[in-house]
Amino acid sequence: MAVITYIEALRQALAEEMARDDRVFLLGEDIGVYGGAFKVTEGLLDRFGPDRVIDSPLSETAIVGAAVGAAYMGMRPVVEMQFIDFIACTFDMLTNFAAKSRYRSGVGVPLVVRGPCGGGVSGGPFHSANPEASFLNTPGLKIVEPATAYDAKGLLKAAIRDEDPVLFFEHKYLYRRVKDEVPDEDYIVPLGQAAVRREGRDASIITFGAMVQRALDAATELARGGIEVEVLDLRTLAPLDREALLTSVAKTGRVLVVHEAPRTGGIGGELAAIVAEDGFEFLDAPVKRLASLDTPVPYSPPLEQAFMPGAAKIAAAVRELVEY
Amino acid sequence: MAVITYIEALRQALAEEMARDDRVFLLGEDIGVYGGAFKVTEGLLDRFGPDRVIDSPLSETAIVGAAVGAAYMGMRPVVEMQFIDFIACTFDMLTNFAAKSRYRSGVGVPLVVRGPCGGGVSGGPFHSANPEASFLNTPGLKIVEPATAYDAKGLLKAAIRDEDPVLFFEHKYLYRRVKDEVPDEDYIVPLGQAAVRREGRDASIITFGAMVQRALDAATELARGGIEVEVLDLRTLAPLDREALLTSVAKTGRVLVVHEAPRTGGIGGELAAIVAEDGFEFLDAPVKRLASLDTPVPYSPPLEQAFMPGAAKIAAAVRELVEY
Amino acid sequence: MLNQPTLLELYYYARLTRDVEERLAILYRTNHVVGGLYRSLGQEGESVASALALGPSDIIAPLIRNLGSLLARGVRPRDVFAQYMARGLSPSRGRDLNLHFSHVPPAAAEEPTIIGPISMLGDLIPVLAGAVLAARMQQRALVALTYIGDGGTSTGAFHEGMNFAAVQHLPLIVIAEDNKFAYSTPLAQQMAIDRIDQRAEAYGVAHEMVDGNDMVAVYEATKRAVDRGRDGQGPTLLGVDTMRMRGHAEHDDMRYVPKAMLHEWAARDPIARLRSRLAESGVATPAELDDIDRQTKVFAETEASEALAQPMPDPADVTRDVYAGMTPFPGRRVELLRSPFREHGTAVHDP
Amino acid sequence: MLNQPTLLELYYYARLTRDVEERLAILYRTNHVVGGLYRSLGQEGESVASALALGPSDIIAPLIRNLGSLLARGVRPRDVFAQYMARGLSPSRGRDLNLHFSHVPPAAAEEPTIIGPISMLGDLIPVLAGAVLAARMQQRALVALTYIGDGGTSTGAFHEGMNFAAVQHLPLIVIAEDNKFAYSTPLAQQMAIDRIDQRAEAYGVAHEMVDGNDMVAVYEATKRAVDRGRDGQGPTLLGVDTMRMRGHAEHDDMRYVPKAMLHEWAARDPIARLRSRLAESGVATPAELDDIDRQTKVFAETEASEALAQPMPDPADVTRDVYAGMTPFPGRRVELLRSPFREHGTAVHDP
Ligand SMILES: Cc1ncc(C[n+]2csc(CCOP(=O)(O)OP(=O)(O)O)c2C)c(N)n1
Ligand SMILES: Cc1ncc(C[n+]2csc(CCOP(=O)(O)OP(=O)(O)O)c2C)c(N)n1
Ligand SMILES: [Mg+2]
Ligand SMILES: [Mg+2]
Repeated sequence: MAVITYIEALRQALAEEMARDDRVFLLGEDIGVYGGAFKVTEGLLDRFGPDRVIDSPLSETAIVGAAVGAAYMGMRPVVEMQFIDFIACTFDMLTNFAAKSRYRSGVGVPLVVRGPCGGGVSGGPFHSANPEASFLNTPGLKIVEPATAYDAKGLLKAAIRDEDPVLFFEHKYLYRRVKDEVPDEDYIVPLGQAAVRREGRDASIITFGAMVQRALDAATELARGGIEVEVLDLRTLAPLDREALLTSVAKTGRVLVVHEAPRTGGIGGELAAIVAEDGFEFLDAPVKRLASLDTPVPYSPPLEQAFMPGAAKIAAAVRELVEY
Repeated sequence: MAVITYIEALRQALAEEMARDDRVFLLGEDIGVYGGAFKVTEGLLDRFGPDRVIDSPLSETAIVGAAVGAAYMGMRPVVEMQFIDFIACTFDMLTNFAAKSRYRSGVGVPLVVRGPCGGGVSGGPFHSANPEASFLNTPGLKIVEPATAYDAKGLLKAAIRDEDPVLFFEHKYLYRRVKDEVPDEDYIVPLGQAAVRREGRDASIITFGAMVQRALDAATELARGGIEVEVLDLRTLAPLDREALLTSVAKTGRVLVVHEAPRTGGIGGELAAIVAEDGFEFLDAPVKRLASLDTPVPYSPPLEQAFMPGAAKIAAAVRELVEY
Repeated sequence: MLNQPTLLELYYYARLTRDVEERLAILYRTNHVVGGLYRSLGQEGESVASALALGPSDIIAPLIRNLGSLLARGVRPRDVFAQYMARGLSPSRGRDLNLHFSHVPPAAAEEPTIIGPISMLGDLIPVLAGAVLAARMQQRALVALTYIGDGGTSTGAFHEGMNFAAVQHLPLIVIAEDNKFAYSTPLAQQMAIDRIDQRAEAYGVAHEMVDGNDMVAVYEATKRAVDRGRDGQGPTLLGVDTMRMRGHAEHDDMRYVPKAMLHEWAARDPIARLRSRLAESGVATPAELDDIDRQTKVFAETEASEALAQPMPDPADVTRDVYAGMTPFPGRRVELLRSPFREHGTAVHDP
Repeated sequence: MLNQPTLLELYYYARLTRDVEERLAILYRTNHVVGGLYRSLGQEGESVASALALGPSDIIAPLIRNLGSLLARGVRPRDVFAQYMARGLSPSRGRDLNLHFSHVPPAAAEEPTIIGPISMLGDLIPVLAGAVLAARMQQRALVALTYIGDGGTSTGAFHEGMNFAAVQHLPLIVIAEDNKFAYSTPLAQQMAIDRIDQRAEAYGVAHEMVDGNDMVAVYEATKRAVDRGRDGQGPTLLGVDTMRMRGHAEHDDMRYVPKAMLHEWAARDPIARLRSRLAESGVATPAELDDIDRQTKVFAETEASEALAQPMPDPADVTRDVYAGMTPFPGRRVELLRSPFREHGTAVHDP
């Protein structure tokens, strides 16, 4: 076991999968010579050569489209979006060509589109996106967002081995801030399985990505006041681990959904709806959602802080829930 | 008062707004000489000339982008997507340029992007989309979908007069199938206000677009069995009329959300979440969602029928809800 | 000049294409077709001729008007009829329409790969670039052929895909079909250039313009592009000058098309032209050509009947195959006729 | 040859641009800049020269490296400093970064319209096409000028926007900046053509290539394009040959740039070149030019101080202005200096 950063975990996942399977190759802007804007792919060009680490023109539709075509031919492309915000430029190719292919024609499209998402680093309105909700209503796509280095590696490997198109959101706030233990041997974290990060009986926080740590911080704080919250890290956003979600609800009867994208139309709606439909009998209080404000992501630190959920806001929301 | 079709109502709205305000102009593929793939803009080229009814190249990003630029300069562009599915090709321009402009720079972008949405006519996976959920998590956008001719006209006029970007989804199934009375004088239907289409005490169906009629059909059927359902037509999907929603929930205590897009990640999540959070005390049963299946929209009639909610499925869902 | 079998093949598939479409038009009028019918009347030549210039395993991706390309690559008319009638055993199993279906054989199969289009025009260009990029990685000496309408060249996807193929020096051949209209939009409202192949200048891509209704010219030009691609000389944009002789779809009354234009182009019909050429040059006698005409008609008819006998899809199948884990349809691969003209051409039509 | 005031204006703004950036670099190193700093070192000339070729009300849309264009149009350095430091009174009120801000004066104001970029490269092209389409509808004889990097020309939005402008025959001038890299990607991996202006061939758009570090040449070429546009002759793509002399942003170590290239281009610095030219041709004495150098430095410094004194945004303002109904910021318009060089150049820097 070695302790590595989230970003190192991602790099290892790519390198190991490329070594394991020569159908895996990388495509993206500045991922080769430069090693990627965040250096996720650093060293991979030297190791695997320019045929498998392809520096592309500035063309999101072309690179995702090319990945679709390569996947048709049996390859396993992994595409980098320099920031995940740019996935908007290839929304059509992903939702229409990649996502619907298997259903329409029986041809699966095993590809991964990965890139840095999320805020908290003053990236402003175009470098801070959490776009999961915009893709959640497109059957055929899978969506993943790891919160730990262990998961970053294990989920990325699982995503690359998956037979379907996977959107892999790496929270840039975690790249160098999160470090944890990762096995030396090959492992994957299967898609579709949530993880209980902290056990509790009084309420459940359902979250993922960079919000997991904030939720855990809130939980620590709440524990001082005698409130024991369970923290569920979804890890995969599509398909959702309904069972884990409902198990936690059954246990605590109180649910707070937390995410970093704006509240309205966010994935919190889907989560709350599942609870309200299938966990209704367990509920002792309204299902609460805590998310970012319904605005674009503001750039200036005081604004961004006001915009996003943090540990204090999470703790306050849990208190309200418990006092209901 | 005249009885006109939904499509005629849209045409009248465009013509009247163009006559009223010479900042209003139309941009789209085949909207001029041909009058649009569905003939919504028929006759408008002759009446307003090629400077105000512009046949564009096959370029969704260019036409929405040009609309943004024209809006910056004080115009009121109305863009047609030949099918709303093609809005995917301009997702970036809408969500990043149009939606965020006012917040970032104080410059509002009054534009309308309108086009035929929805299924039920064997349009297949690329001509049947209901893309509201993909845009719902983008603050700055408004989303509208009329269910009647009266609303089609009044909402489109309101959308054109609105100071912000509005996505206007016209359900193609309704174009020539729906007919109702429309005043002779100028009127608008304000954005953001839902309408109770049928009063009831036993349960509320929350829906919009082509599902309104199916819900009403189900209600008629249920009334025979003594179940009185309320049918709420949202009309505007962003911003949502929370008050109307919660008022209905308070009255009936039982909620069925119905929409035509696939279930997972659909707008039903947001609606159910609002109810589960703010209407929790009124609830006598789980919040139910009925939507299309989690697949692309299949083309063949038996498949599409199995895919979509219809009156029978709605009635069955209400019965379950009432029997809870 | 091409050899006799190739010339006859060109003629055979062009005729077959027209006959299949004529049969589809009847099925459309009798409400058997579900949705719209998109014809290639007057343009069959360029589809057929370009597709026939490919090698046996080369990749092809048609648009919805390139029926001729598919037939020439061995797709059975039955499957096309079934697609248009939304039948349960159609290649897409009733999930998608007209020519929206794919065929991806194992690498060893020596069969063409077919990548079906989606409706979003332009998207095929980057996808095909990726397909042939993959083939190069796999050390398979394949070229890819796809099509784009005059309208389609205005999309961002076209641009990004062409540029990507150029930078990567990929053996991608794109036939840009100037058929004078994109739905109702004439070329001059689509682009401010006269020759569609000039789009290629932005990419440093080889290009030429050919008479799209001269099947031999299209065949030869495509062949040159194939050879260039196979030879490592990168992509080609091949403009073809042709005319869409029907509306965008069958419901379209074409009021925006000047009648004179239709008259002018009727005289340039690609099939009639090839026929005279074959007859005049002595490649085939009129009787032999008539014989082919009969064969294709019979073949189209038999195939239509077979499709008509197929059931509609079972609604219980609606949720299959969204993700890999779900029950897939067994035997979903499209069965290609190896060389339908030679193998089946006689077997099927000469009972 | 241009007249003396114009030549001095070119020099003044190029110097001011460099000084403002040098000051920004200090603010960056001292952690006053929030996020990245994107410099135009070595390219200031083309931004300034092209912007100065516009008429008073013409529309301009910079990218993040076109600081010079904004300063030349009258934007106050203070506002740029405030943007980079995410201050509450910056033009975007701390909501957006660097040069991402707009200024849309009433039509009667005789002031330039500034349309700020968003990060998604290429998007400005169709937006500017629409702006000038609107102006034409409004019978305002305006042209629009915007910029695109070598990287940016590979986007679909660029293609769609250029083609739209061409078909609509709009007076849109696009400066395509070949500065040799897009982040780390060299031109040859971005496009398979040598001259960036060749992109225009796909659209039937007039184009030429100029030495981007020759400010007079850029000014004159832009002027020609402006005249053509104003004259109803449609869009122009003006390629400028230049070099990004810093990393993509300040954090970038540029390991991918050959040292020799930097040496070569250092000798072609646009400001040094203009200075020699002015001195040699007797337009200004070295002492007069030194005087301008002093002025711009002082101006940059004063403006930076003013920005530094500004508060950070009030978190309570975070939800304003998402939709029209919400409380907007009062007085949000950017205040432009009418002709900062003449009006303020002396007033401000010659205390
Ligand atoms: C991206 C996109 N926008 C709009 C459409 C709607 N549409 C379908 S066919 C068509 C015209 C296509 O013209 P062209 O590319 O010239 O092909 P042709 O029909 O002439 O063969 C349009 C606008 C589409 N399919 N894709
Ligand atoms: C659509 C899009 N994709 C990716 C990026 C990320 N990105 C920011 S700047 C840049 C390089 C831009 O190069 P170029 O257009 O040549 O402009 P330059 O930086 O050289 O001025 C990239 C890839 C972006 N901003 N927009
Ligand atoms: Mg065409
Ligand atoms: Mg560059």
